[in-house]
Amino acid sequence: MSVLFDILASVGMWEAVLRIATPLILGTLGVLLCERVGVLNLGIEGIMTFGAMIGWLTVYGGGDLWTGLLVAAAAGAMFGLLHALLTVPLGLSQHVTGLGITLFAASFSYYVFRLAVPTASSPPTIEPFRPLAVPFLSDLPFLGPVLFTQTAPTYLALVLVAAIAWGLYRTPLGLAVRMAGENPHALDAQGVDPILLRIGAIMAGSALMGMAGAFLTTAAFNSFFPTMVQGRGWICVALVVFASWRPERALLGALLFAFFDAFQLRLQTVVDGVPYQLFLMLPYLLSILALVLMARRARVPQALMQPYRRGER
Amino acid sequence: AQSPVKVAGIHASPVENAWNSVLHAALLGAHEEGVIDYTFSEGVSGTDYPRAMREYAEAGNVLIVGESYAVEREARTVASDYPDTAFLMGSSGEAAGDNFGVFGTWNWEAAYLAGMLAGEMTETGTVGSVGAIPIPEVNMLINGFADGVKAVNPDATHLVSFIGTFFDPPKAREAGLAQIDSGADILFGERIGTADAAQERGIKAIGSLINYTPRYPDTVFANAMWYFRPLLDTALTDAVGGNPVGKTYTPLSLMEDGGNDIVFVEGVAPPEAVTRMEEVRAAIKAGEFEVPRNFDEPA
Amino acid sequence: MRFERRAHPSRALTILAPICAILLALLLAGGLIAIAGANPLKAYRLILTGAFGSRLGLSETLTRTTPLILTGLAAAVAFRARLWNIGAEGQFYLGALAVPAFCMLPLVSSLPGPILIPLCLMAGAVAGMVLLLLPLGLRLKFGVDEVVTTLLLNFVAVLFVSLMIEGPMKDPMAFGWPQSVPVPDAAILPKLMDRARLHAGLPLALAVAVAVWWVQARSVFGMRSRAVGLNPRAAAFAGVPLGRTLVAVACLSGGLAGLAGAVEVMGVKAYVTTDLSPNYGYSGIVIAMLANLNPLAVIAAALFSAVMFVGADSMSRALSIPSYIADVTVALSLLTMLVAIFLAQYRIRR
Amino acid sequence: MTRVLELEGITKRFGAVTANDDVSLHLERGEIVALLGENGAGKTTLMSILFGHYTADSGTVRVDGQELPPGRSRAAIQAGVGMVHQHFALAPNLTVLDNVLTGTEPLWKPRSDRAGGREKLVGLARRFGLKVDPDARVSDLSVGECQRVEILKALYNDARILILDEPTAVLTAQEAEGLFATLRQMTQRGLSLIFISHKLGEVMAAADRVVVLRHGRVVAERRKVHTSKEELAELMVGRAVKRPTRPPATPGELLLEGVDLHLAGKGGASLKGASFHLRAGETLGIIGVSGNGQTTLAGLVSGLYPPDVGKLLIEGHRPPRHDVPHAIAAGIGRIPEDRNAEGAIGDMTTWENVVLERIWSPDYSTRGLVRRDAARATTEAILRDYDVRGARVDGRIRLLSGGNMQKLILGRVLSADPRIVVAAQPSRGLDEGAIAGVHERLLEARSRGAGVLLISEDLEEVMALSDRIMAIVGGRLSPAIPAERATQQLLGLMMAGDWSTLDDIAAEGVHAV
Ligand SMILES: Nc1ncnc2c1ncn2[C@@H]1O[C@H](COP(=O)(O)OP(=O)(O)OP(=O)(O)O)[C@@H](O)[C@H]1O
Ligand SMILES: Nc1ncnc2c1ncn2[C@@H]1O[C@H](COP(=O)(O)OP(=O)(O)OP(=O)(O)O)[C@@H](O)[C@H]1O
Ligand SMILES: [Mg+2]
Ligand SMILES: [Mg+2]
Repeated sequence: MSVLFDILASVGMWEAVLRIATPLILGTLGVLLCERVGVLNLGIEGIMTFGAMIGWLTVYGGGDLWTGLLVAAAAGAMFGLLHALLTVPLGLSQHVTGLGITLFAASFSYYVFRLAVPTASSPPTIEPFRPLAVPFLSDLPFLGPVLFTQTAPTYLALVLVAAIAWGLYRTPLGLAVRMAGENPHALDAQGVDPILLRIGAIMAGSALMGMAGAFLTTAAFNSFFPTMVQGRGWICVALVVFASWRPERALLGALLFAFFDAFQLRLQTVVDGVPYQLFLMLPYLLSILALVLMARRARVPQALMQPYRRGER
Repeated sequence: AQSPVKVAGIHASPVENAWNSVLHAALLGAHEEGVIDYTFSEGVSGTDYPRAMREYAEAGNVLIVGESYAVEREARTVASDYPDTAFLMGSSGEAAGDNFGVFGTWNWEAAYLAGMLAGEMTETGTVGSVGAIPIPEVNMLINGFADGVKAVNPDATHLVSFIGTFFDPPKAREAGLAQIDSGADILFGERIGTADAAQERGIKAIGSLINYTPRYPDTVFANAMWYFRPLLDTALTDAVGGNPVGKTYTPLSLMEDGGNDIVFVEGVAPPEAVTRMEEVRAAIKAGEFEVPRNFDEPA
Repeated sequence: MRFERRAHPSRALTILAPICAILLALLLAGGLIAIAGANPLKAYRLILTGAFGSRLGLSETLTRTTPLILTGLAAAVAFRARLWNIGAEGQFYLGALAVPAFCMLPLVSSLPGPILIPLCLMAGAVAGMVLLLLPLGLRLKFGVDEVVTTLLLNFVAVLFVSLMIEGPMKDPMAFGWPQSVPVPDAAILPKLMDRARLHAGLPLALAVAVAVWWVQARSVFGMRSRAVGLNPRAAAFAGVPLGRTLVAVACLSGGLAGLAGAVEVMGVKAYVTTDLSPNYGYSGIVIAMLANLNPLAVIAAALFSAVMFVGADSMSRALSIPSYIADVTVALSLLTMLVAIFLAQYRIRR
Repeated sequence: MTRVLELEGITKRFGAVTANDDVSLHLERGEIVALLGENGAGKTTLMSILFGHYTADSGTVRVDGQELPPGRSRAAIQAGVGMVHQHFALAPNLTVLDNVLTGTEPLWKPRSDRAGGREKLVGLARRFGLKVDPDARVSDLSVGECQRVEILKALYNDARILILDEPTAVLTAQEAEGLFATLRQMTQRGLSLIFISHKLGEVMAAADRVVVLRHGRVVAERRKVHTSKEELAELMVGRAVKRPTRPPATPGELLLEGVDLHLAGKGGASLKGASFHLRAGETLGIIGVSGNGQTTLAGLVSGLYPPDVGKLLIEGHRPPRHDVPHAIAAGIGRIPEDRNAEGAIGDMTTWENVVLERIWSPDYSTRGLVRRDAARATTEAILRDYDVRGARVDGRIRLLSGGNMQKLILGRVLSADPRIVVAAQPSRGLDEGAIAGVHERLLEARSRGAGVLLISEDLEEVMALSDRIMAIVGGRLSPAIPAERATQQLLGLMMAGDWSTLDDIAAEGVHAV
């Protein structure tokens, strides 16, 4: 028992929670934006991979860290555009297009990486984002090191949660976004083009996915290697449902998931005789459990996965 | 001189993975020296591995280097289908036929020596190891490290985490951080990523297989190195010379034969610790001391 | 600009569009190949010869087609009923694991092949079913979206496989490497060619595809599952039992994915590891969609995907360019193919 | 008077169909124009073009003399055109205020002015007598309230020209009356209106001028004072239509009896102790304001869900199981309330749609396999006997018009010779000709000896077809009155829940039989 308490009381544990959560926050916000306009984006896993690669490569090639993040976001937006063009005006199956983009973006990332960095016998590294202590706040006991000595992109992710929540609930654009996911016909009838809006939101969401990937290579770690996204994108897709498509709950979900992940890593070091796979399964199983508990309350965007073609019936 | 020998490498992981990078570097070295003509595939999944072997065999490669851990049975079938091609495979099994040679990754002696340094350096009395999957060769390495620690510091605590995969540096890093939070002040990084945790928290770390010191100059003070070139050269000589390659090349991994060794930064470990370690090192090289081989999963 | 569904898609277009798609994909891939410094024309030739040009290439292509047909069918039957089974990957693994697990039962391994093989295939199918029935149950009972649960269960399934092959099912003879006990020789599917991997799973998969097509097209179940997918409310009004129909669909879909795993392990590898499937489950989804959810067309789509992969993979080795080009080529051709199929069905209006 | 709107020479083709053929139309300030036409005549298409939702192949739209750019809803809205769509364009998960505010402010404004918006909305609602709660979620509203929200949406955009596409299709008579009163009031405030309707009564009551479309062309234009219902019906269909009249009933044995039925609402209102009986050869009409349980009652009798309490007896017996196949096997034929959502699967073939609900029967399947030839033969007969146009046996029925879809459903149900017919809103949204056809078929079934349970919100229809009439209020059924006694006023009282005088009338009815 006291062992568990020690883990829970350690600053390192909670600091890790926020760090592990950051790409999940960004990715979940990305999926959320897409689904809020009614489009499932299973391309996230591949887009994150590409973001991780291109963000890193930009810095490796001499760009600064923020440029790397920006390039990753732009690349994400381009994949988002591809997904959007296929699923919105063409109305192709969103599952399949998303999976297709994941297959493409991931393998394309590895290919580009290998061409750009041909003979790496140990993964070449960059100087990543360093933790940034917020003046004064970082001196707070416990909270200081946990909350206020993170890397800059983590702060950015937290700000984005607030910004997107504000955007969705307080601005005309956010209202239009929500309407696009609920009933694009209504939006069209009010003179806003749902097609353009959907494309835009998917690009924005995918940009966030790209950044989520870049966080892995420019802040959480300092090099890129194939398969490094390791299913984090899929987790984001689940978290959005868990979050009932609300940004503030997405934050909560990402933190919760990160908590399990950080906790199981630490638990492994102190609990003997339990196969590690059980620990690794834990976050997934708990996610499913959370979905079951949330399902009744979740309010699915009504037009999710429904293509909108003007004038077709 | 003679024209280079056609050699193919098949890497199940990307060549960044430390283990593969040792092979890859040795092969590239030989390629640049004009000894071999090297082509390779990386990230080859278990399903594709036998096909890659067959294709390289049909393409006329004299020697095919790789790892058959995940495809032991099929790899041997392929070798028997292509008797004129020599195969040198990282494997936990036995050699097969005339053309299927195997080798193990036995740098546990070097790990033991690194453990001796760590055991004397730890202030908290806790050290940690982050491993991939508890397979024999990984177990042996981590046990070697633990034995080294215990040899000089019987009361030390040794934490072990497995990340469940062979290549996920951020995960290894998180596992390392978790161990630091549990009191470890020296980490043995069987997996890449561990040293990043140590670097972040300002503690020391030990690398494995390759030399991590240039990458983490102030963090990694010792490395349990493994060298592939002796293995490659021997197998190449056998293959070209028409000798059967179907044998176990693992002994060339031993420290005695220059297959593994410790590389460490002077002035980090206390001089007496280094002296004691050097004594054991010399004893191993002289064949006077044998580091225990323990393939069991470390507790 | 808007798209209008063609009342009668022309036959010429239906054939021409996919060909254009392949050409476009190859053109794009050619650009990437050229960037790597190789000659695209040579690469194209190598893709063809790699996939068909030799006994090895041909047998490898067909070997890879086999599981793809089955996972493609798994997705096709589920999607028909709007059961979004994204979990074929996990079902594949459990199906594969079920075979050695079943063979570990007392007495089983002493059964003769003709009895043992069908039993093993069934064991695999049942395992796949079980894994899909779970998320279906959550959907029916709690309204949990199965896209997400099936996706997450893929990870759980692979970890479960990992747990088993490092635990109770670990092969004691595998030098500690995490792999399952091997399937007994009696349960290994016969080879169709010597010195190659091609096995009896291929004719089996073809037969299954025909059978699934027949069931879909001719049976009451097929009609009901389609009705449930197209308009669940109207189906309920017509007295189609939604829950029962979906359960049956899930059994078929999960069963097919599980069968794919069983066939792969019995035909190719003989034991289970956690890298048994290079995304066969996920590819199945795309293949099903390429086939427009038609079980017979799934065969062609699976073959197409296998040709692209095996050909491009072999080409990358021959040209010494990064082997990831194989996956890139497959993914590109899938995307262009999706668009082509769409454009064959719609016309562009201003 | 000033012309606020002019459509000139509008032509629009969809593939081979010419939906609008050189249509011209104008609207004066403060005028109400009714647009009339059969199903598929091109009314919705014309209005969609005016609203910028579709782009015309040729022709122009002018508002206040200014030509509108084609295909831009935004421009139409800004010019003061508001449209209430045939199928509501509302988001059920959002609030009324959200629905109204969407798209009304510049998208990139950093903060939307909800307080101001609410004020304006509440003000409009008060001024035009359209009461709604701005914070209610649309999914919690009744159809009537949704209709009001739609109108408010248009008014919020400062619409001066309002287009209503079949605004009363789903409203009860009272709601419709209220709506037209509101619309009248609006014209006095300078609004001009075009509304589309199939109900000639309300056209005659509300419109100043009537424009009739047939096959995409304007075939007539009349001032209201110069025309009559009969003339309009004939202009629309191109021939004289007359709804059939009901011959006297000869009620036979008891076919269907509901005893104290309770059922928690399945997405609709609950039943709380409904009892009724239905005899052979008679039609029992059930009227009521929507949201009082008629959908639940229809679903229960159709076999979709069993009652929580109470029993449903078919010819005196309880079927072994309460589900759809047993209901059908026991002789119940079911005409669903919503033909597109419940009655048909648009992407399945005609024959599949015909036999799906009987696929369990040996007529259409043996050992789990579909008997396609038998199914096709039945379908062919139905297409022929029920004059279903535009359908092929092997074609998908997605593109079938409402009237033909209803004919197909009638054929599917009636060709099996059911003892009991449950008809829920059988003529909703249909044009005059189609309605006459439906009524004829239902009367035919009755004279053949079937019992017809007619659940409808259309009083005229119920009075025309029923032998006895009950009202459903709050999940309970009123006593039945004989149709001869039914007057608009009495039915109004019944639907309002005032049943005090009914027992006497019902008692008389018993004597009369
Ligand atoms: N999006 C569309 N695509 C193809 N054809 C269409 C489309 N919309 C309408 N049509 C065609 O245009 C014609 C007119 O349809 P419209 O919806 O305008 O009729 P309507 O008069 O509104 O009928 P109703 O009274 O039933 O609402 C129909 O025959 C139909 O075939
Ligand atoms: N997308 C379309 N393409 C071609 N023809 C269509 C299309 N939609 C409808 N039609 C045709 O339009 C005609 C009328 O259709 P429409 O949908 O307007 O009927 P409706 O009576 O208005 O239906 P509802 O009662 O649902 O309003 C039919 O002949 C139908 O075949
Ligand atoms: Mg209309
Ligand atoms: Mg209509």
